[in-house]
Amino acid sequence: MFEKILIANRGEIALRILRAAKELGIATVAVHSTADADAMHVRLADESVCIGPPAARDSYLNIPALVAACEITGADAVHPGYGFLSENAGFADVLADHNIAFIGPKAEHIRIMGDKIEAKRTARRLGIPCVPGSEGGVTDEAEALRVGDEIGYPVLVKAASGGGGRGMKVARTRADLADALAVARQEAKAAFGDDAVYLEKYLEKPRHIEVQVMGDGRGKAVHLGERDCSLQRRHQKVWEEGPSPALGQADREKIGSIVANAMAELQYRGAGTVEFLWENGEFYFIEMNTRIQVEHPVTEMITGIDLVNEQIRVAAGEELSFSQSDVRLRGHAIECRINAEHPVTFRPSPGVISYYHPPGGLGVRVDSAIYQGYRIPPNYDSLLGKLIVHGRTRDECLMRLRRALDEIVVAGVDTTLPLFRTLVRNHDIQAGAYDIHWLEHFLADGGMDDAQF
Amino acid sequence: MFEKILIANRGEIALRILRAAKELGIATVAVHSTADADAMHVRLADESVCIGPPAARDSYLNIPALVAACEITGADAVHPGYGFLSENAGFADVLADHNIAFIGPKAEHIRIMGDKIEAKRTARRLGIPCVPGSEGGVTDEAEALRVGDEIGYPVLVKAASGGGGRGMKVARTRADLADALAVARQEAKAAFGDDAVYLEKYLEKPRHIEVQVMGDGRGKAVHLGERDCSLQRRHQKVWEEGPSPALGQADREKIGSIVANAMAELQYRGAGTVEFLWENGEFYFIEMNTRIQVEHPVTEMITGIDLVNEQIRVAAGEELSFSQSDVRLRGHAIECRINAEHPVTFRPSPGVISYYHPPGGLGVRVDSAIYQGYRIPPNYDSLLGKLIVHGRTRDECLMRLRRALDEIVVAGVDTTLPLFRTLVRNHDIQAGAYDIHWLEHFLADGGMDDAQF
Amino acid sequence: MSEKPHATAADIELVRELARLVSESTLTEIEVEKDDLRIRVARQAPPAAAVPTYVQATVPAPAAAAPVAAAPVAAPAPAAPRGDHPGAVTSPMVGTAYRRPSPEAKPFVDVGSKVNAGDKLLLVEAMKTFNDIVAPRAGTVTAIMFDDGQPVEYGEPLLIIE
Amino acid sequence: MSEKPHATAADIELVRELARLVSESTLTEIEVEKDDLRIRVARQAPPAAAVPTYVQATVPAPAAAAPVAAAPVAAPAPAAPRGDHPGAVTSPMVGTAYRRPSPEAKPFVDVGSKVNAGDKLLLVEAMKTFNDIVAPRAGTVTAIMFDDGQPVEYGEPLLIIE
Repeated sequence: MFEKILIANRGEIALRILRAAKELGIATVAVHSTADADAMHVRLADESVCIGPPAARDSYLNIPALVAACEITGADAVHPGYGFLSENAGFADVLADHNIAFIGPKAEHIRIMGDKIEAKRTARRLGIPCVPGSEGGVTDEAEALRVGDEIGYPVLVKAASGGGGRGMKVARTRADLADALAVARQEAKAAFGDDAVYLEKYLEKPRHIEVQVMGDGRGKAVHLGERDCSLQRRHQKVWEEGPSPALGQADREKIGSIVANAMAELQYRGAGTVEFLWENGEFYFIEMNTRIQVEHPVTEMITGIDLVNEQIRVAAGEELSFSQSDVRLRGHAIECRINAEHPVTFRPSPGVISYYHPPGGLGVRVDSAIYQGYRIPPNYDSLLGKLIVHGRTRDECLMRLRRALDEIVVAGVDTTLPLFRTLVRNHDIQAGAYDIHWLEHFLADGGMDDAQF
Repeated sequence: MFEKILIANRGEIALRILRAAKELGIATVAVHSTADADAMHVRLADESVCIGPPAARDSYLNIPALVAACEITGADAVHPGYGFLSENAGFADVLADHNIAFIGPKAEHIRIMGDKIEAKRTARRLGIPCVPGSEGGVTDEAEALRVGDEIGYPVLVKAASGGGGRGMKVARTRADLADALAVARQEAKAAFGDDAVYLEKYLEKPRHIEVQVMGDGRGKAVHLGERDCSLQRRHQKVWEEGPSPALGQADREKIGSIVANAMAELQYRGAGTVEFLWENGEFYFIEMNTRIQVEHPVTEMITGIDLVNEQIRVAAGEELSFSQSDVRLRGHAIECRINAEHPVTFRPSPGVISYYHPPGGLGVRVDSAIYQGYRIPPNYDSLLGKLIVHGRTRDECLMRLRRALDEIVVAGVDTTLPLFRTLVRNHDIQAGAYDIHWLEHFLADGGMDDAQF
Repeated sequence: MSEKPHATAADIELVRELARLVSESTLTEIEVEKDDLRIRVARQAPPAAAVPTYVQATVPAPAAAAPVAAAPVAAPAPAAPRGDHPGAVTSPMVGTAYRRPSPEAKPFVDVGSKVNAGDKLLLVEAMKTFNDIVAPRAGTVTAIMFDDGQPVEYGEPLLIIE
Repeated sequence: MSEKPHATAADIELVRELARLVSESTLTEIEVEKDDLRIRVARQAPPAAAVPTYVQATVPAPAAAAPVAAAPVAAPAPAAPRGDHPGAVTSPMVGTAYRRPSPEAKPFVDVGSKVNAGDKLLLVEAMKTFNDIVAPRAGTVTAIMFDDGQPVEYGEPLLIIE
């Protein structure tokens, strides 16, 4: 096992990693920018090193500074957390050159999954379901109709060289396809000088469902059920839960097995998440994140397994502490991402936490690095912490979340707590009836409940 | 289900009850003395009523005031918590007269278990193992020897009319018995004017192990495993854990079944705890507590079942939400009772909480009614809150407890936190090798680790 | 060094008391001078506002409500003046307060009534028992702060006799 | 009483007591004057005070450690003055600082050395690369705050040029 882990991150995930290391009896090094000198994990770590000025590129993204910090402290492993250098294969390579373990997947797997086309190719090869569509560019109407018939309507026509929504058209029926094709090709030609287009199945109201996986790097891989992260604002997850209210046990086991088998074949190491869009019972691969995710506690709460602990184990060459048959999903968990943002305008609200009182009691977990008197630096993201609640059933979980949201106090800055107090009382949410567009529509329609401010 | 529950208690258990009621969607009434006007549960309750001055006999023990508070608020049920009126059968009767539900057992069962002799008689009748001894008073040496041979040595000889340790002698072997009998009778005669003595099996290094039970009041009863509360100081529990490090699965199931069957036969309603001394694989009944206990979260953490929620359900005439086969013990939990006391002298330390930061993360639960700025009134007990930690194994639980104890901050008053930081690092504790005398010896030997202050 | 005046235990106790006063109240400064002893106790910021912030956040109210405004709300729900008027008569028990012996009868007292010590002022009913509340001293009833049949808490001011 | 009397144990106890009061309460200042004895205990920080308390409680240290001492410790572990001296030269990176180009060579500078802007002062090695740290301005080296071969953090003051 490692002697000393350097935590190459900040905020709640840095504290999360510190907790896992302490529980394994491993010494910790916190690195921090000058803006984070007062961070909680810096105070709790065995050692701390200031690695640079506030700008992330000069501190948390500064590979030479991180390696130097390992050298002067004698750290033999680095946990990158999420964001920053967590999916930087070059960083993993540099650490390997210095004989420092990277607590994450093999660099080759980071590379594959970091490349959209390569990731999709690999997923398809490993039997992971992808969005059906044309193999390559299409310009011929007859071929387009053939493909359209094959994948079923609606069909999305998008520029092969495209991006940013230009040259994208939806054909809702076979009759629409000829028109859509013509317009898309025209737009594509005008915008990119190339009129080749792809055809792809168009999902109207998909959910975002992702499967958590852990691999030992030697061909053993286990899935830990799914999380439903459909409640998003501007592609940022806001509320995550598991199991998904939309999935049955058979679906869960089927997609879980597919993902676990794929990762076993890949000899994937550590924690990973395979993200899907889901509609009408079908899964469509989006991407794979080769790191621990913000919402990993949802899975921890329903499995009882400490994912960061397992990441450290397998990075040190040990076995996973559990096998597939040990994984039993128990009850339901919901996570709310509490941001220092205005709950309606979402304007970031840095400042000093003038009062902080987290909720307690059965089934309530808080992962947060804030404390009363903490000054939120304006240099980084606005995540203050995560409230994760567990119940034996989704209803019990929702009622517990409601009472926990009524207890928590974060004063001195704006937070998104009123949003969650509104959501937990909403009928669609209570029914689990939402897709990836639901929250945007809800907010656009002025759904916020004034009584929850 | 009830419409509105009046919480006839204070402190952390009042907040605990409030949480359970809120999660069931039931309105809450907090009652409080003038000293508790700023209590957290008062602030969180739907309604609050001041019922009297600080002295408990004029407020929390004031039955007319509590009934009047029910009348003016329209509460249809009362939860008594622990202590105060929780085991007062007369209170249950008065509430019944006013058509207010008492969230607790039937008054007759409170009465039986409140009477030491009646409790033991009932336990024996129901097949619960008791300390073996003479049926009645013994004065004759031959009879004493017969009884001694039957129950095995060592044997405790104690005055039938006695108390306070006078007229008590231990005979370690058969040869000692005649002498012990003579001395005990002499002392008993001198002290109480009656030389009749009882003989009882003497336990040298017992553990305190208690079985949690829940009954529906109609003949169904379920046990939820045991808690080991051997770490005590002056008969006050300090650290409780479950499962007991001393018990095997077969022992657990055997004593659990005995208790569950006994409570089923009694048609016991609600939560109860049957307390035993345990030595060399044998259980000896001490008493039964007919209420929720301070250490109930230990059981909640390893079963996932909300005991206060179940209390409310069955008091309202509903079924328990689970049956014996649903109860699976998962992992290990430890509770530390954090008192506002000096960790060496145990002198109570009322005052203002000048800073409070509870620990978070996976497997960590805090049940506490304090908050930063809270003034601890000097009128009541010194329990500030409970830190409860869960892990998949006892070792994982201990490591997690250690890191949680390193995170928690309670400033402004003395607390017993340094004691727990010492205990979690102690080899006997880590090995689970302790009995009911261990902590007293440890403290008397100056076991406190100065580094943990 | 003739007589070096040491701070005595009593002095320290006095400072402690003053400090407590300042931090519990909304005062910012206390100064005491007596003979050769002079004690000044002060603070700069308004009270940490922890407590009011809490109230503010749990009683759903605009989260952005100025803490300054919240500050005076030190007491919880029953914000009525707790018998701090020197002539206030407070309820000795929880129950329902009645101004008249029976629905059709006249009130025991009205604002302006002159009362003697021991005169009946109202009834508080608890557990079907009617308890007489009598005047603790002679005077004039200058205010009645409860409605007939209103639930009252322990310590709640009922009327004022001046 | 010409000679200034030294503080006695009792006086120190009083100061300690006052300090405790200030840091435990929300006070910012206590002043006590008695004959020739005058004690003023104050703090500037807004009542946050959380920070020092936190440090105190988590870095296992005697819980009763005088908060007076703890109060100024706002910064965590690396408590060294962070280049707040106007003439301080701070480390532009994490690494190991060396005073000489090679183990047997002479130091680049010593206390008292006169330097011109651009003169080499020391090396900081990170990832097997030796980075020259040069004088930002001309002056005299008045202090060297690192030992040869010592690990240094970003922003850590290395020497002072005045």
